[in-house]
Amino acid sequence: MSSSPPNLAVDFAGVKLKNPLVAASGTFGYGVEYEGILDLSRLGGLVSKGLYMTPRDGNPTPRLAETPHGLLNAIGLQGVGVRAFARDVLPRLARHDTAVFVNVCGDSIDEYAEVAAVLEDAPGVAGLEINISCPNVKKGGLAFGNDPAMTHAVVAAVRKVTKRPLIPKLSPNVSDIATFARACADAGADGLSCINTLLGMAIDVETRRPKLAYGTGGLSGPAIRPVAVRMTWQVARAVKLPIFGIGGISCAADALEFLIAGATAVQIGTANFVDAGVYEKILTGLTDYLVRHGLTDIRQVVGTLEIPERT
Amino acid sequence: MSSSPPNLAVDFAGVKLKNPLVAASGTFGYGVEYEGILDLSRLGGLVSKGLYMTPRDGNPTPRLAETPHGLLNAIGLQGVGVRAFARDVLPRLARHDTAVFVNVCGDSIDEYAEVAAVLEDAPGVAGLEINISCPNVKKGGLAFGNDPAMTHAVVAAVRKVTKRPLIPKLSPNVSDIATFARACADAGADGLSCINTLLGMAIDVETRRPKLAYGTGGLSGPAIRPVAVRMTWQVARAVKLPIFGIGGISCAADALEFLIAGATAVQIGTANFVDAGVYEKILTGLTDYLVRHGLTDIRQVVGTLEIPERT
Amino acid sequence: MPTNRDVVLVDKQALGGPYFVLTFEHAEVATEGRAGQFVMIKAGQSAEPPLRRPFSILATDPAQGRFRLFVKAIGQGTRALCALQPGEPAQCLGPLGRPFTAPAADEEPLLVAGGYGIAPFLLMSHELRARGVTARVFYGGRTAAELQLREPFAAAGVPLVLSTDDGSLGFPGRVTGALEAHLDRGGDGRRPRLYACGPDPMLHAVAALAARRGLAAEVSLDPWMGCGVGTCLGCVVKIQGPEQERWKYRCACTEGPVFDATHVVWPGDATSAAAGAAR
Amino acid sequence: MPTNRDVVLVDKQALGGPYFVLTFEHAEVATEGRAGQFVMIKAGQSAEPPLRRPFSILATDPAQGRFRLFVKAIGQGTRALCALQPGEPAQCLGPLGRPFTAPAADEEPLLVAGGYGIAPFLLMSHELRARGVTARVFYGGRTAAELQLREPFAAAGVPLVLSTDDGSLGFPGRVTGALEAHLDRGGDGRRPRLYACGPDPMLHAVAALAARRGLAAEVSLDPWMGCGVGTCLGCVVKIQGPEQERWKYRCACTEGPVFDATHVVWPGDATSAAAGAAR
Ligand SMILES: Cc1cc2nc3c(=O)[nH]c(=O)nc-3n(C[C@H](O)[C@H](O)[C@H](O)COP(=O)(O)OP(=O)(O)OC[C@H]3O[C@@H](n4cnc5c(N)ncnc54)[C@H](O)[C@@H]3O)c2cc1C
Ligand SMILES: Cc1cc2nc3c(=O)[nH]c(=O)nc-3n(C[C@H](O)[C@H](O)[C@H](O)COP(=O)(O)OP(=O)(O)OC[C@H]3O[C@@H](n4cnc5c(N)ncnc54)[C@H](O)[C@@H]3O)c2cc1C
Ligand SMILES: Cc1cc2nc3c(=O)[nH]c(=O)nc-3n(C[C@H](O)[C@H](O)[C@H](O)COP(=O)(O)O)c2cc1C
Ligand SMILES: Cc1cc2nc3c(=O)[nH]c(=O)nc-3n(C[C@H](O)[C@H](O)[C@H](O)COP(=O)(O)O)c2cc1C
Ligand code: FES
Ligand code: FES
Repeated sequence: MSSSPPNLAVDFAGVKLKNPLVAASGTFGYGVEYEGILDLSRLGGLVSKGLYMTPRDGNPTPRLAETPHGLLNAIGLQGVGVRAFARDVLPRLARHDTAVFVNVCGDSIDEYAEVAAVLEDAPGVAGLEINISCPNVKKGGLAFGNDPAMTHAVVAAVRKVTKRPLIPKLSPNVSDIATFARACADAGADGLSCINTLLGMAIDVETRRPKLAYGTGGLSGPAIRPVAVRMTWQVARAVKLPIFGIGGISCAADALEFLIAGATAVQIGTANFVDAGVYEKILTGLTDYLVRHGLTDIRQVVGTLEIPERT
Repeated sequence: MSSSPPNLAVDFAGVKLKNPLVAASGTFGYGVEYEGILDLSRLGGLVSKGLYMTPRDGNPTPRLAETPHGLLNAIGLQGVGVRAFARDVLPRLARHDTAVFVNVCGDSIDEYAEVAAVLEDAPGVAGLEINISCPNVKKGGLAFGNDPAMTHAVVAAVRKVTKRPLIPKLSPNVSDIATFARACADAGADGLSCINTLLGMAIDVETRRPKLAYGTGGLSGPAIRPVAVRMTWQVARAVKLPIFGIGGISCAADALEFLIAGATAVQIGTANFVDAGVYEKILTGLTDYLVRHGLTDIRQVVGTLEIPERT
Repeated sequence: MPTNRDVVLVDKQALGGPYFVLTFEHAEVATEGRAGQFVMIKAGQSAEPPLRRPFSILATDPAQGRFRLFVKAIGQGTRALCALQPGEPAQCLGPLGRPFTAPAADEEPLLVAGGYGIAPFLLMSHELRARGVTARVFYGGRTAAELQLREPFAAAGVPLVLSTDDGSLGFPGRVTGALEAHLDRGGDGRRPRLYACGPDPMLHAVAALAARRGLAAEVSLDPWMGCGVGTCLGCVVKIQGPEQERWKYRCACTEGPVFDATHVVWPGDATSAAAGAAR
Repeated sequence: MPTNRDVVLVDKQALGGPYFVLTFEHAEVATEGRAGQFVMIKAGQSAEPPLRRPFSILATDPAQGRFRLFVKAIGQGTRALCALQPGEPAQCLGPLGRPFTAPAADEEPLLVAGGYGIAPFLLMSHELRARGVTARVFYGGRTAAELQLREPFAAAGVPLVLSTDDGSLGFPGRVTGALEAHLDRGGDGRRPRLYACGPDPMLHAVAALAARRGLAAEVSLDPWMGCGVGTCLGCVVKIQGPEQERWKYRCACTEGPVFDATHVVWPGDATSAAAGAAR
């Protein structure tokens, strides 16, 4: 038995991640907001918030509401636009040793491809996460992610303009997520992000108005973890692509559920808002787990779920 | 202003409920288990656990697992069968002044119709809830509820053999629940139950085995409430039928969310396991709410959500 | 009749390590609770964990309307309960389940406990004492630190045989070893009747021992419980009565937790008659 | 630099009703925190509510590495915080946000607070005192019971003008009424500069008053905050600077919570220049 610490590095669609912990889109800003609060080089990677061609205001407030162990959001993809991001943010992120993924949005198939094309020449981009699953914009978003043909069309269009690793982000608001995973694989995806938020609603009963300005929003946080783990497991059985498991992760055991279900790495979303120390805690926890189980490499746990067949 | 207490009675698909609180299927046994623990006559109604033609063992254990503010179950519809229920249980329930709904299951369209036919002559049945959405049985269940044509076929088949109020129970594991609501309405449903459990999974990371025997199960409890409220609101806008709002209700404010979203009444599931006093607490809370808001009738809150259109 | 109440913690004793004795006010449990029955309870303020937890009734005080639990804090639910301060509320439903069956006059009651499985046997000793019968209690654990509920037995003058796997206290070895030693010595001469409560493997061992020696035995099972009243169907165990062709899932909460040891189909066990039939 | 720490409650003072003063250990907040800045904090044990809550820094003690909060317990998060016992942990990130701007030498700083909006002005009084400037503090509430943070101002000799809507203490009426009375008397002769913290309608009234009288004013806004560091975008407010054609959503957590009163586009307000342009 060697006493060197176990390996946490993984390869995700050709991108080297020094550990399997990646900050999820929309919950980590453009990354630079956390400079000084935590050491970005400790992260396996980060995903930028969603970017369109042009800047956007997003939705009116209130945009957030708490639910039991969950968070509803309807930010509406407020953002600076992909050009400002490439010009102002990417160079700052380049100072940190972490993989930068960009979350690509569009109101049309053309816009997705345009955003991807802008990023094709930008230095310091590890891969593109294609957001076909945002429930908080009027057109686009969810519509693309809830129809397998549209999903295929968006992914194929982006595939044409980029050589970068292409990672569609799946919507959980569907009957059979495996169908969507296969549509993405067929269209040339290199990996999958699983999952985005569940469409939800909360009502202030005193005013009889929704707690979010437009009524519905995306549900995230520990509440959705059982759904996200189930979908990760279904997707892992449906396609051979590497998967980012996402949904309600806030400790090492949570992350391990997704890895065991078949994810190669995980993304951490809502927990970023609660505790900037979450990465260090999970890294310690993963290492402890591997040592305790006599394992030397995090990849030894990926997809190891033992599940009896129904009789 | 009169000082008489506000009215809590509602009419659900022709069934008079003395208040809008109904015990949900599978969480209240056959009702008789709670005799002596609470006064069944205080309930607006109750729904029996799911019944097939024959007795069933259900799934192996473990069948339950806790998740953050949620409960996963994979009971697998253990039960005595509809004939034993009609013979042994219905007469006992007749002693209580509450509306008894029966949750009808089937492995085939024919079995659904057969179970309904057995109940057609049984006294003391207020209505039939058609369970097309159980995620915990190998065939049937979810399959019927996740395909609009199958949904239509099951409901139409049961419609042929019963004059009783017919209330299909919708699955939340679909892209567009409104489509299913309309399919039920077209097939002759008198009301809808919204929602059954979300398909989920939890993993014991120490053993790398699922926490439920077969891996997946149905997620219930406060965690799913935002999804259930959203779906209730979508269904209420899609069809004119009365709706049972279901999902994570454990206090008066929770129940009010569903009523305001458009439900005529609500069902209480997981909360039955935690607190047999939940009905009294909610009844008091509803009365207080109406008085505080100067309302005289619970029906005045149904479907009153004020929601701004997106600009 | 099981009664659902918001109760109040009136006293808390830390026994060392994760072990606590908690006293609550609940008139029905205090007057109607029998050895082997349990309550479903959760700490009042916490919405988490989502469900209540089952605990055997340790002792009752009908005069004061109080009962006691012996709780080992091991997870979220037990820790929340043991973190309660006197005066703070909990939600409690009880008494629940089927109690142990009383021994006949010519039987020697031998109470066999592992870990927190000792809880029902304090109440049982008192019940037997009230009928003029003295029980002998076998109380085993891995190590002395796990045998925290010794004092009240001593105080009541109940014969207590201790055992530890590591030999740090009492008989060195399994509690069934201590029991067999007693049986081998011929017991007190009456026909032995076994009552067991503790972890599954221990109960299984007691059942096997009883079958081998042809002794009557009751075991209190410890499955995970969601509701305590027969509606969640989470607590089912495979039970096969003597006249049944095949096992059936029975609710441990309503048809147990106490079962005849020969009726239990032990997991992975093909040697007992019942298990053989069940496969 | 904002620093994330597991902190410990070292002292708790109940001031009456829902009001508490809590003292925590956190070196960076203690040494770097400025008036108007805030921390994001949650009681350590509770997983619920899901997010932290923002609180203005009430006072700092750089020598001991401690800071204080003045907390009104109104909901789940604040109640959990005020239920902490000394020695218990919390999670805290701070100091955060843009502080108030110091007044010029020829300006009279007038600090206008409603309810728990008083919190930043104790620290501010101390900061000004350290620079030889005495601030005048206007502290209003609906009733005397809402004005619980009087004693530390008195102890520090800071002039404190109280007001209550119901006239139960101090000036009868709105805090802006007390402020106007002072302004109408000519203040202390220097050019008045307003600083305000409290509920939105009060801030709006102060902004309107400042606009009417042509006074400089800063307001500390109180939107709901999810993260405190500019990433959740839950706290955005409509801000329109003098040279901007149109409002923009700005994060109150990083670009505020203190804003120039004339830059804030008040909800439903068409009278301010900014709001007019924004529609
Ligand atoms: C009839 C009865 C009487 C009991 N009497 C006592 C007593 O007197 N004193 C006492 O200390 N304890 C007693 N227990 C055990 C006690 O109920 C448990 O220790 C308690 O439920 C643990 O809860 P927790 O939240 O602290 O731990 P948890 O976090 O729930 O975990 C504790 C253990 O339970 C297991 N577990 C959790 N969820 C499940 C599930 N869904 N299915 C199967 N296993 C699961 C875990 O694997 C773990 O080993 C009794 C149990 C029963 C059934
Ligand atoms: C910069 C800043 C400084 C502050 N300083 C102090 C201080 O020094 N002392 C102090 O006592 N308080 C202070 N507050 C207010 C404090 O943060 C709140 O009172 C606290 O967050 C309430 O949390 P809670 O869980 O107790 O209440 P909650 O249960 O969260 O509810 C309290 C109120 O918040 C509203 N609310 C809840 N969720 C949302 C949402 N998603 N969007 C909009 N509104 C929502 C509710 O409607 C309710 O009115 C400050 C706030 C800010 C922004
Ligand atoms: C406030 C907020 C904003 C988000 N914005 C985006 C986004 O811009 N693009 C995207 O693909 N996902 C977005 N998400 C979804 C998260 O990346 C993640 O998929 C989801 O929150 C589930 O993970 P969690 O439970 O760990 O938060 C957002 C989530 C939250 C809470
Ligand atoms: C243990 C358990 C068993 C259930 N069994 C059934 C069933 O037999 N038939 C059915 O239609 N729904 C069944 N359900 C679903 C509930 O009726 C309800 O739709 C769901 O739990 C959501 O409500 P809740 O969050 O209030 O529990 C079951 C739920 C639980 C937790
Ligand atoms: S514990 Fe719920 S049925 Fe036994
Ligand atoms: S509080 Fe999250 S962006 Fe301001």
